[in-house]
Amino acid sequence: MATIFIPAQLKELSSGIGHVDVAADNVGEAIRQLDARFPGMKQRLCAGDELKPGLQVAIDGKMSSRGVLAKLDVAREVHFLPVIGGG
Amino acid sequence: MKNFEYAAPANVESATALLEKYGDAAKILAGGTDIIVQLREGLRAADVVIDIKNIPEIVDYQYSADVGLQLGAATPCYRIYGDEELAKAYPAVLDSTRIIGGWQIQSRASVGGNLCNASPAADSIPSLIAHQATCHIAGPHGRRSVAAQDFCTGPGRNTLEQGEMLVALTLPPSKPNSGSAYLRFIPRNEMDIAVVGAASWVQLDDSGESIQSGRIALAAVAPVPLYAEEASSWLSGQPATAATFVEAGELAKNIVSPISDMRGTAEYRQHLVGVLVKRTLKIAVERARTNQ
Amino acid sequence: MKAATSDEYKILGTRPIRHDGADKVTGKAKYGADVQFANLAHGKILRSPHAHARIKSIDTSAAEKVPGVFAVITANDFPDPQDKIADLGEGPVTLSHLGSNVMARGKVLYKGHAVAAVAATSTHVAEQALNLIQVDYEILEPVLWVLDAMAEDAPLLHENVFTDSMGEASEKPSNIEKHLHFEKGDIEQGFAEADIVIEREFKTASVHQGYIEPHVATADWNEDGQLRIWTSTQGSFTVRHQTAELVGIPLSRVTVYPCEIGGGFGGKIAVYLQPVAALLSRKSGRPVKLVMQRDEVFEGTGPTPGSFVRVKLGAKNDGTLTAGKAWIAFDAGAFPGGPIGPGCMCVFSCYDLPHATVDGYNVCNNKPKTQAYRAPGSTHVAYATENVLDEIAGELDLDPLDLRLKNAVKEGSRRVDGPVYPEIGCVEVLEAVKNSEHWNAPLEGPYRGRGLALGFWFNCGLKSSATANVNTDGTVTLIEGSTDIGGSRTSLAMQLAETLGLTAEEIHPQVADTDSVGYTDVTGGSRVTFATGLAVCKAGEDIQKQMRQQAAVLWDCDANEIEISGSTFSRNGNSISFQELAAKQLQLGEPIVGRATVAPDCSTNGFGAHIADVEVDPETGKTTVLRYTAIQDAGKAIHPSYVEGQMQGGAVQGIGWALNEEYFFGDAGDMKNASFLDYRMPTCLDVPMIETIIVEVPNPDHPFGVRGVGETPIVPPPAAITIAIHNATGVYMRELPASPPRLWKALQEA
Amino acid sequence: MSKKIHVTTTINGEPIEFLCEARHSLLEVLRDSLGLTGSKEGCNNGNCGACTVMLNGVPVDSCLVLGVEVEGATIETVEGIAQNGELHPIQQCFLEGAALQCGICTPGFLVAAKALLEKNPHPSEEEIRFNLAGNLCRCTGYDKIVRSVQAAASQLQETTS
Repeated sequence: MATIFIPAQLKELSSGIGHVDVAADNVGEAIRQLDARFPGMKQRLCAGDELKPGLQVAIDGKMSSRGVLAKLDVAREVHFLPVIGGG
Repeated sequence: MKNFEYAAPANVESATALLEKYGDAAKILAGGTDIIVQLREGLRAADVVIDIKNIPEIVDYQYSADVGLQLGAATPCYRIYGDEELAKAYPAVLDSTRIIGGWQIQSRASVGGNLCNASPAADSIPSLIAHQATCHIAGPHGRRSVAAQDFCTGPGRNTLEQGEMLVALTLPPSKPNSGSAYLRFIPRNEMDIAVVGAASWVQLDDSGESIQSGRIALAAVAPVPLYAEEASSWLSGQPATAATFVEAGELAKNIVSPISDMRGTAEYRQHLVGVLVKRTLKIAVERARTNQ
Repeated sequence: MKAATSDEYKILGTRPIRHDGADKVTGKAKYGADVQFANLAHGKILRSPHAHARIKSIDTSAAEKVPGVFAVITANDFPDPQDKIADLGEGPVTLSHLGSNVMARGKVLYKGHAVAAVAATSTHVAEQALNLIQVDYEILEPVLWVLDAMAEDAPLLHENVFTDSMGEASEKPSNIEKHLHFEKGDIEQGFAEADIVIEREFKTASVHQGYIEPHVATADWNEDGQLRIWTSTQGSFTVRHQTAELVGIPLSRVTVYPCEIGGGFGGKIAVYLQPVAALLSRKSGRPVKLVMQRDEVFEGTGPTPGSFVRVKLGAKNDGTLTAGKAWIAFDAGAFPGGPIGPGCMCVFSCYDLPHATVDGYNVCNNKPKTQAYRAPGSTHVAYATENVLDEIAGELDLDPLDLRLKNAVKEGSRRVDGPVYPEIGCVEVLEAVKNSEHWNAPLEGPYRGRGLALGFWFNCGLKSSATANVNTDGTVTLIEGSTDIGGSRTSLAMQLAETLGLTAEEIHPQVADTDSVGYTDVTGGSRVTFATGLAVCKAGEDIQKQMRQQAAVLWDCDANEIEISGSTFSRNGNSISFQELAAKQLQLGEPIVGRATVAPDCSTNGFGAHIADVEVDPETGKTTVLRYTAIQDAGKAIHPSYVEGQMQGGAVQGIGWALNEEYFFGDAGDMKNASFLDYRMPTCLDVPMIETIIVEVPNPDHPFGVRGVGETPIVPPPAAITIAIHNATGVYMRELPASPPRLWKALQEA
Repeated sequence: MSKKIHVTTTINGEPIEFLCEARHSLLEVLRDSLGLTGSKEGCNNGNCGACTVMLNGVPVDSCLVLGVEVEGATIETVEGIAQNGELHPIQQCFLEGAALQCGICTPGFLVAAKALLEKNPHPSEEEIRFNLAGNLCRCTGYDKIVRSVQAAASQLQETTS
């Protein structure tokens, strides 16, 4: 069971709910469950079946490059964040 | 950059002949630190570049305490500030030559070139004006001379007519109890164009407490470097005190007409005139007292 | 992986001479501009004189007729990338934007925007040909200041850019290309709990990375369709990817040879010249070299955003922060993209705020497309937050260091953007400040003041590859793909040496081209010593595994029975050195080649604090930096000189940003100071020695604890300097740079 | 093709002849015609010092010298600092002191620093900073450059005393 933190800008879709617990193998599945509960969520987070360009997923504080394929088996927290480019 | 002919005449007459022949299409190369950049950036154009560094009288200087300084127009800055006698006689000129560009620039750039380039912000011109330098000009019809403060006629423009070139500068012998200083304000500590520049020269009476005569000159506050005549004359007879320096700075502000640009606003420049005149007078007086 | 304590190491923490050192002090090192070929053509780029204009037509016919001209190209020579988005490792790029930045398509969006290019026998001939290209422009009104560009009636740069609010696009096109919003806790409640609330607004000017080497690329489009590029870049693989996409060929057809690079700081990641050189080469049938002049670098390549930042903080009387609110607007420059995300995520990243909101806007305007610059976005926001925090300390009469310590983030602190910090060194850095000689030294005299500021940067992981060939003479050739901007060959070789029990000199590191090493992301994000270092350590372990097997052949035993200590392999009283075993490798089995690839999914979280002592000349407004100390958590300093060097270099860049550097624009949007003379980066006469204190709180995600150090040092300086100016004069400078005219004016008005 | 001019000069102790156009800078001649690419172009207008060479015993920005001007002159470039296969103390001290990061400014700094130590064997920190202000470095913050020049001064003093 992982806690998905709903980005503040998407709380309009979740009636203000900030986080939900889901049982999902990976981020893609978690987004599908989120979308089932709060319709429109997937459209805001994904382009097709991939995370939108410019978004990344952080799992327990660590950025993952795997996007929707990132595993959630031992995850506790999931955040959707802007990508960070260094100099 | 467009290609050009290169000429390196061995005497002044050959150089002026070329200048007369090509007119505005001829450009003089002394240290090259301004003209090469201007040609490269298309700010000036040349069909022929006349390198004057093969002309002996133009690349050397002579100094004696009795006669003063005869400074070849293309003598590089480093040779001037490397000479201790000159440093004592004309400290403001030394101050200027020490801060025109970095060391690499000073190896090439000359006071004469700085003058001919006629930038309103030129670092050496206020010092030349303060020291009453005379510019010696050669042309197809002979030679003439003009005071340093009358040499520049506008930004990038000078008094030279077609066929004429600056050959040398002369500075009168250093007077007893005199001293001078040049300061510019720049945001960095080196490698910068003056936001405002000021040179002051003073001669004290024998007591060292009172100013007999003084000369103040300014850069980057008008289309050409300025001699601050009113402020300079006012100095005569004034006590060499902080209050005098401040008052002279206030008087000098009256003649300036600065612009606002990336280096500073007009208001800021006006203010800096007061600060720099005050500070250069203080140093000039100290130098006069220690007879530097 | 467990981090070891520093006294266990033989190589790490020492200061060997860099492997490329002799080449770099004798002039032999080959930088991008140093490559030479037979039949080489030289290119030049025609750039827009206008900040905003529609291109009605371009006539290149006269230029093509100039003797010695081989090829002339415009945007029409590039394929249309349409709406494709490419992931370039550090983030996505819309290819039409990237392509239109390389060569303007339809509109020019900043002065200096490339519109055509010529290849000729020499740069002089190419320059003459450029002058004959006729471009007919319809001049449009430019918009430069970020808040002006956000206005409803602002001149619009792009008809097809809409405001993205986390996946939702605005109805009308807008210069605001992105809006981000973050929340933590209940902001109303947070400010209600505060005894003091301070809100201030801050502005920063566009500043440039200022690397001394201009951009350069040489391309050779071969008759077999293979494209080779020699260039100065922070990432040869991203150049390969970008160029292949923009010229429309598979990336396998492109080989990028990274030359030595003369500085980057984030500005040499995006392509500018490489695709242009490629198409000029294809059209002329010759290798073509393009080198920028310095004004082209300023006008045509990436500054960091100018910004407007409003920060509001609430605190209790004891200094406990209760709430923070930030509103941030960054220049994007000519095209969408930029560091607004990290800007939002860094604004409160040093402090544990129970309640906060952050709003960020990225805004297109008529400036060069902004690019990454050392900790992109973090410096702007730290400048704001640290100054407000300092003001709170003053109002509450609290020690500024104690106030920071009281609120500093630590392991378990939840960030405003959501995630929880792992083990970090923020508190340790502040403790080091407290114990430092500088912080405890008296500072006396009029118009003198001391400033303290804290800064943070994520530091990236990304992907790296390494191969290590064991030579029969007992040395190891290390092949990696991270271009070496500051001694990374040696920092990597040291990690391999430590792993294998060798000396740094026994490792021969080589930076390879894109055909000769596995995929490697950019030298940026403070990631090379950490991530490529991780690959190097693992390649070393791979070598040990293979050598253990060979020792097992030698002693006819199971490989698991072999023990390794330093460079010695042993079993039951038998032992053999690395060198001896290396010499026998061809006899005992296969050649030994270690290899590893890594994709560490983490940021390593670098915290730093700077102390600045300044003196202000009240008559001129000029600030002199008297003393400066940079303190930073490096995790583990592999080569301490290079860690110090990063801290010192970043600090001085930040001092330049604080005091003098800025793009000075005319009313027509033209940069007035596009030269080193007038842009005024610090010279050595403008700064004191930069003292350094390295803190080592090991990163649990690296075997030696490395965190990376390159970027964090630029974050605190503008805040530290302006806080010091306040303590010297009583004036807060809320606009950068705090240049003499501006500070003088502020002193007049105070 | 523009007319070329024949120039005879001495570079790093060797007599050299080359042809150049009048508009070619000494830097272009060194790099493009003579293959001496150690001198770097950072700004091409005398503001960064990366192209510093010695011309008749004084340091100059070679981007602000025309190739045709060096007829009969003596030039020393970064390639001439190491002698007989050995680094000069200033080079060795730059390496030991980590005075370079990217290294693009290093040739100019080495030429200028060597010239300084020949003119003034015991420069103060202020004198080092003043004389090297015509050389820009963006990587190091100058600390390790100044310290390396100080180290070289000490080392040269030891070898001569």
